[in-house]
Amino acid sequence: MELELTADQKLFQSSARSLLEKDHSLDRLRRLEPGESAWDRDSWQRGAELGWAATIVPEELGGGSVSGEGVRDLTLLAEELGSVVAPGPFLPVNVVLAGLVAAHGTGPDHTATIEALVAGEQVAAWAVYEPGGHWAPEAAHVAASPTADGWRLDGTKDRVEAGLQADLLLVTATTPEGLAQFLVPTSAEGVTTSPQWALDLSRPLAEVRLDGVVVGPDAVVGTPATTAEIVEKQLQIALLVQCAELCGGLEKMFALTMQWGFDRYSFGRPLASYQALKHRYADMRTWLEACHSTTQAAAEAVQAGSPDAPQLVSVAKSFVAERAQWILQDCVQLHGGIGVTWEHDLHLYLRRATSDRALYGTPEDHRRRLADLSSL
Amino acid sequence: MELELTADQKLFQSSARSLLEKDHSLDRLRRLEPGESAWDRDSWQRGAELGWAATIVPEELGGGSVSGEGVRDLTLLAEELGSVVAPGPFLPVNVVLAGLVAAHGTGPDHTATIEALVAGEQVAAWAVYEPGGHWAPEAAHVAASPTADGWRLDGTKDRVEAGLQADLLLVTATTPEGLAQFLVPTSAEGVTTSPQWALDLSRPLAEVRLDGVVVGPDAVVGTPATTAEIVEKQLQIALLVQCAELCGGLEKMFALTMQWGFDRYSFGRPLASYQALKHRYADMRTWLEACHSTTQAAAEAVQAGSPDAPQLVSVAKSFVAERAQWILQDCVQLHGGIGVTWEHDLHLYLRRATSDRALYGTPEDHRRRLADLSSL
Amino acid sequence: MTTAETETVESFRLRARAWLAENMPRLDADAPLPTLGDDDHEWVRARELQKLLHAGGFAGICFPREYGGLGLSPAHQRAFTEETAGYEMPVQLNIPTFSIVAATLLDMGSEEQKRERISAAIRGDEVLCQFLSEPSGGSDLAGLLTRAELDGDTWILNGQKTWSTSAYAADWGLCLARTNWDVPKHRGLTMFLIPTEAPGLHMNRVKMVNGSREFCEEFFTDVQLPASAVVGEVNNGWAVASRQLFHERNAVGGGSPYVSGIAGRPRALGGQSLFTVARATGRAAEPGVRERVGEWVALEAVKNQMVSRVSRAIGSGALPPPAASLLRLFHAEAAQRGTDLAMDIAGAQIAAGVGTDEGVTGRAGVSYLSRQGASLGGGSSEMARNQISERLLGMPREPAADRDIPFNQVKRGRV
Amino acid sequence: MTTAETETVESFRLRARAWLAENMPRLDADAPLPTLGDDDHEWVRARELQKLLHAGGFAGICFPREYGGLGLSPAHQRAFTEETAGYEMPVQLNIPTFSIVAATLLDMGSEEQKRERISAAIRGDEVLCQFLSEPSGGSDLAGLLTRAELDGDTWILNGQKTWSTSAYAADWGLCLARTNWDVPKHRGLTMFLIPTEAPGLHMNRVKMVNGSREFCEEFFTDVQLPASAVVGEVNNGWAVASRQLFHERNAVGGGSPYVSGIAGRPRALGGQSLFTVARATGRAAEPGVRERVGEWVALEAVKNQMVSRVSRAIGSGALPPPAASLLRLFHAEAAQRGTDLAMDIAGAQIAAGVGTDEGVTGRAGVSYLSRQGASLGGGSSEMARNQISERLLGMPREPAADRDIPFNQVKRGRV
Repeated sequence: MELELTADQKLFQSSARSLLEKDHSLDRLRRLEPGESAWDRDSWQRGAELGWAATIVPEELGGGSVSGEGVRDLTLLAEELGSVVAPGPFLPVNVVLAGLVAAHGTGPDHTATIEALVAGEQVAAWAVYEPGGHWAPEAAHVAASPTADGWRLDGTKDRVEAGLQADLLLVTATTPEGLAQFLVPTSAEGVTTSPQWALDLSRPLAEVRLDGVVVGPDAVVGTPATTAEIVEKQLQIALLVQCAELCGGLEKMFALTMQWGFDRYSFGRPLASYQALKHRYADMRTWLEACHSTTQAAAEAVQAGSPDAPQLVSVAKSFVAERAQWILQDCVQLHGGIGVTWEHDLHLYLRRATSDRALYGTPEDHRRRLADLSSL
Repeated sequence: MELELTADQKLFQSSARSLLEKDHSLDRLRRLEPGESAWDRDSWQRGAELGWAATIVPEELGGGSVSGEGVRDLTLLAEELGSVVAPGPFLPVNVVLAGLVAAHGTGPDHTATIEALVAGEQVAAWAVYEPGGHWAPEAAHVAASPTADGWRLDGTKDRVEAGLQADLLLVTATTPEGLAQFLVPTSAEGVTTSPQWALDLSRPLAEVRLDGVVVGPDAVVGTPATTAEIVEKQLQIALLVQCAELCGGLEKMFALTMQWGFDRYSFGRPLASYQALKHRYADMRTWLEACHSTTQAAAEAVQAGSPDAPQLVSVAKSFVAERAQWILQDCVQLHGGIGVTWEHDLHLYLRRATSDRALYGTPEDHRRRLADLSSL
Repeated sequence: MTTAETETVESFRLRARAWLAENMPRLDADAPLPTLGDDDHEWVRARELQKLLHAGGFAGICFPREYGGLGLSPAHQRAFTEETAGYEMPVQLNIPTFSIVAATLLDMGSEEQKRERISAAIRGDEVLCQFLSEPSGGSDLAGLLTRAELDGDTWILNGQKTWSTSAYAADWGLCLARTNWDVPKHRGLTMFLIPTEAPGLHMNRVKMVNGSREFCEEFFTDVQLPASAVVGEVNNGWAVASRQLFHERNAVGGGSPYVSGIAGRPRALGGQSLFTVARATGRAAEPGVRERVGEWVALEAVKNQMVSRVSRAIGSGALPPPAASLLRLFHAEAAQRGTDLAMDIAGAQIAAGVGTDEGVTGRAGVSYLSRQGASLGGGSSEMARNQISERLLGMPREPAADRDIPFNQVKRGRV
Repeated sequence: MTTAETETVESFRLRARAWLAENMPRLDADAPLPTLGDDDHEWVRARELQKLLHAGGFAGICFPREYGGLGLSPAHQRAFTEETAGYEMPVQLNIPTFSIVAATLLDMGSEEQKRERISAAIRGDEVLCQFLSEPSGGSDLAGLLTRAELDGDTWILNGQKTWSTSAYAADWGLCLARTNWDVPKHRGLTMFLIPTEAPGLHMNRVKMVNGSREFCEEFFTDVQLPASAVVGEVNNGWAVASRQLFHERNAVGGGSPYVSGIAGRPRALGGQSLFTVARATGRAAEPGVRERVGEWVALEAVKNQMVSRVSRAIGSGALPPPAASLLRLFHAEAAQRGTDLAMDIAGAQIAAGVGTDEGVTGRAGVSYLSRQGASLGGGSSEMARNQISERLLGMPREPAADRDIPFNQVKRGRV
């Protein structure tokens, strides 16, 4: 979390907090039946009305941010959402928006889609993973073949967050000229979305089959020459959202575990009086501060479009995702048996953290990327 | 260390201990001048007289062990030597003997060499590493070309323990038929040995250049068909000696650090009364027990020639070498600043452990070997 | 039975091998992994298998003959267990029935309790459990609040227990209750042997993060017990509980002589090995993945080697009984490192299953959620470290704010 | 100087850039790594460079003008430090001279001490050091045994100190001594400012495992000091020492405004980066090696990001001063992980050098020997964890057996 917020930012934050308190409860998440969705379109619409899909979109495209620095506001929101493991398409919609905004002016026009997403009238999802695959957006097996008047897409995607609920998919595909991205309506003929088991109860995933799906030339996002850069922007937003929501969740669970340490007695003394435990709290507090530091530094770099933004998002993701696990598992340990029961909140955060660790590059992936970026 | 020793073993152990007390001091090691050798031939000769090069050699070849189980006695000795970071060619001589004994009967006769090594009259070293190389004994760049009446060896070896002091080198080399091993006198024309900087003060290393070195057909150890198996036996002995000496050293340094914990006071209380430190002592004690367990299990498997001996020595090496570092660095931490001074004993053990970790396969190398052996 | 009459281990092993081949059902290695939380049929099956063992004369190998066992040595048990590889076995009965509850009754029970309960368990007629932990208790077992009061000859029990492993499948349980509040905590406890069907005992199964429902919580409301329900002496229940804890550490660590048969697939990894995970991800050829699988292979091996060494040492007196905590602590470390390695290997696939099924990598993810189970169940790793430093290494004990203080004056927390 | 007169950071930066380009010698990136333990010439050079800075008007940026500094803000200092990248700088003077000793004198010294010592240090005429730790002390600094007794107007000092960083190169040192044995330990201490050439002060350099000889030990035998040598008040030396410790944590963590210039190559790795180690082993293409290098890159970045955030937060009051321990603790963790990663990457080559030279991988091995230095120097990581849990998180303090007890009745250990 940023050390100081403006009055506008605080208002933005508290409006988000109120909506989340009204629309969302961890208990509901815990009691979801198989097949039941963790979120609905109405609730997302209410978030969009508060600007949840607007921060990184320029005003001329219907967006706008309270601080004038959209990425800062985005991470502020992500922290709020993460602190309650909020369901909803916040990450995929903003990632797709990052791509559409970055592509704006370089290929077919997607202004109408941007406006519909900002307003919450449409929901979009990034279809970038493929079954059995790891993080390698540049190596899509989904094929896009040029037709007389557009493209034909064939192949399968998976781990598509919000894919079941989305109106639009942003699909990475390999064309004869290299990687490209296509906006594909889920209602298009040949598109089959089906639910996929997900570790994170709050984030439904989908498998998507593309069977001779035909789209027009205006479905392309950007141009072959700019695709790599656009995908990089999308990745940066995905990683920032992940890191910020992890920070928000960690802050909450650390506070809960602190309180437990003071309230829980063993042998007539509070847990917080045992040096072996105190030292673990100290480590956790240190890692938490480090997580905030690196997330904030990455957000500043992305906001500024700084040349080291690719490095700094990888630094943040590789670090925060790893330490989130260390901290949360230690919170479980300090809670004792109750920490591994279904009724406790901790596993909801641990599910989110484990899922975040896995998606958009694991810490290992990002460490190798850091070596690449350092020209080792 | 084995849980129970026979009276003969105890005698064997105490004779080793007496000789080490007389011939060796950590302080001498600490004050070695550059270029000064950590050990001399006379002292090794005295060790050999106590059977230090005899345990794994059958009686008919001049060897013999007190328990009748040579590998057990070898590891018992290695623990004693390791507990005082003893210098000398114990590891290389026994490794070469393991090879010569394994090869006995399958190639040229080396009975005389075996006897000279057992008696301590000669010293041999295994020249298996090559400059810049990692653990890959099967991939020697040193070339052995057949000549009219023997072989011609060309290439360079390094990290040859006791190479400067040795009479004989057991050299791995690639022949047109694959890997083979050759016994090469260091006095042979074309052999140049030179000192190599070594982290372990007690174990001088050498670089060895082989420049058109000509040896007879009787220099071969074993046959091309048996070389892999012979090298495996040598490796098993090397790993066992390393693990056992690490156990001996760890036992000693853990005891020293325990005593420190009771004797050293901070804020009017002994260090051993602080829970955060007590818990680290508990971890160390646990790891130490685990190190003994796996070393002993590996020794039993090698002694029995069991089919899982290759696995079990890799299990032991990968585990003990890693935990030795954890334990020793924690011993340093518990000692405070004095633990990183030259005058303290800890670094002498840490040097040995770091060197042992590196040689004959790192933990990472042995983990990959375990995956290979498990047919993953 | 005198030494002269005892069958040699080798003879016993050969006889067992033949009998198993003829009588015991083979394990189906390809059977799908069981769904956690739904295991009633497994308990029915466990009783059937135990009856089969009993009929064949291979049940209760290390229990005395007078209580229905065979009176043989741990070496016989080890040989039998080795022979059972590949066969179905009633491994559910190992912990807590045989290795904790029956073992404790053997040490501390009345003649009647030993004769009735141990032999019924060996026959496959009864399953045993423990009612020890309480919601307010954590590591401080002796600080429990469940109370038993004498009304004439009858004990009246009130209170709440939790973390009772497989109590839902059990017939009898050992229950520790406070019978004197005016003395320091350890001196006012009594152990009772309670039928799980006793009126006033209400039981729920607790759902865990991985879906398992193996633990129960119990509510005791005016449960009536006869004087003969007391195990050991009144107000000396801590002595009984200490034996239980010792047997529990031993059992969880893998050093108990009352465990028969090889435990099923590793629980810590949701029943999957790292080989399975590595193959499922298609990354088995990556050196980094191979390194991690190798590390897991080594840790599992060291864990077993340590069990064998330490339990032998405790048996011979070379190490004192608290050394069982070494096994307890290392077990947790190895199990947790295993789940971490599985997560690393599963990589990007841990977040999702295959279709609506959790699949191999999703199961690795679910296992990761209960990673700390290994350092919480059977006493926390922190308590094991206290034990090792204080009991094995002789370091000063932690200052306890409840030592030598009447229990009704001890400070309690808010949770 | 009023706000109105203060030069803007950007203007200062541009002026510094121009001045540095014209006046400061460039760093030679290809210079061989210095041999540890032989650094006398570096101290001569540091004084020269400091004099150069002073002549150019860029010395003591955050120190007040009345004591010879520039009276500018931390932002000015940061800008200057950024501009010094690539130039030789007197970085040896950062710790302890400026960021600990001069900073403490500024907070607690007499007007005369401030005017004379701080300005002499800024001019490059004097180097300052600390005489704090004692051989028997460890983390318990206030339990020290060095004594000072008044003889008329003169203090007579006797005792022994150790771990005095670069005291051999210093002119003056802050020395904490016990002046009253009949009160609890913190209340009987007095801080003195001592010339290192004082008669009766004997100094040795301590050789470390990596060959470094940066620390000294000192023996004080009837060293005589005037009343004006006292810093702060008699028997209130702990207040002075506390400021020293605060400044030390800040400096070691990287949050001090009195540090000028970027510290040299990372000490923890013997001055080598992991890139160097990876290239030297010929393994830079291995994915596992690249992963480890990337992990190190990330840790170094996070460490710096954290310094910037936490020092800003302490400055603004968003975090209390003990938060400096967060930096201290993370610094140690990052440094130690760095040495571990270097060892992994060096692999089989860490055991040996090239010819009789230690080479890149041998140096990685030597660095590994002093791995714990990062969690011992400047207060142990354990003390940092105590600070964080007790001062930042408000957890109960450790029971101390010497609290409120006259020091001459406190129990002492055998070492």
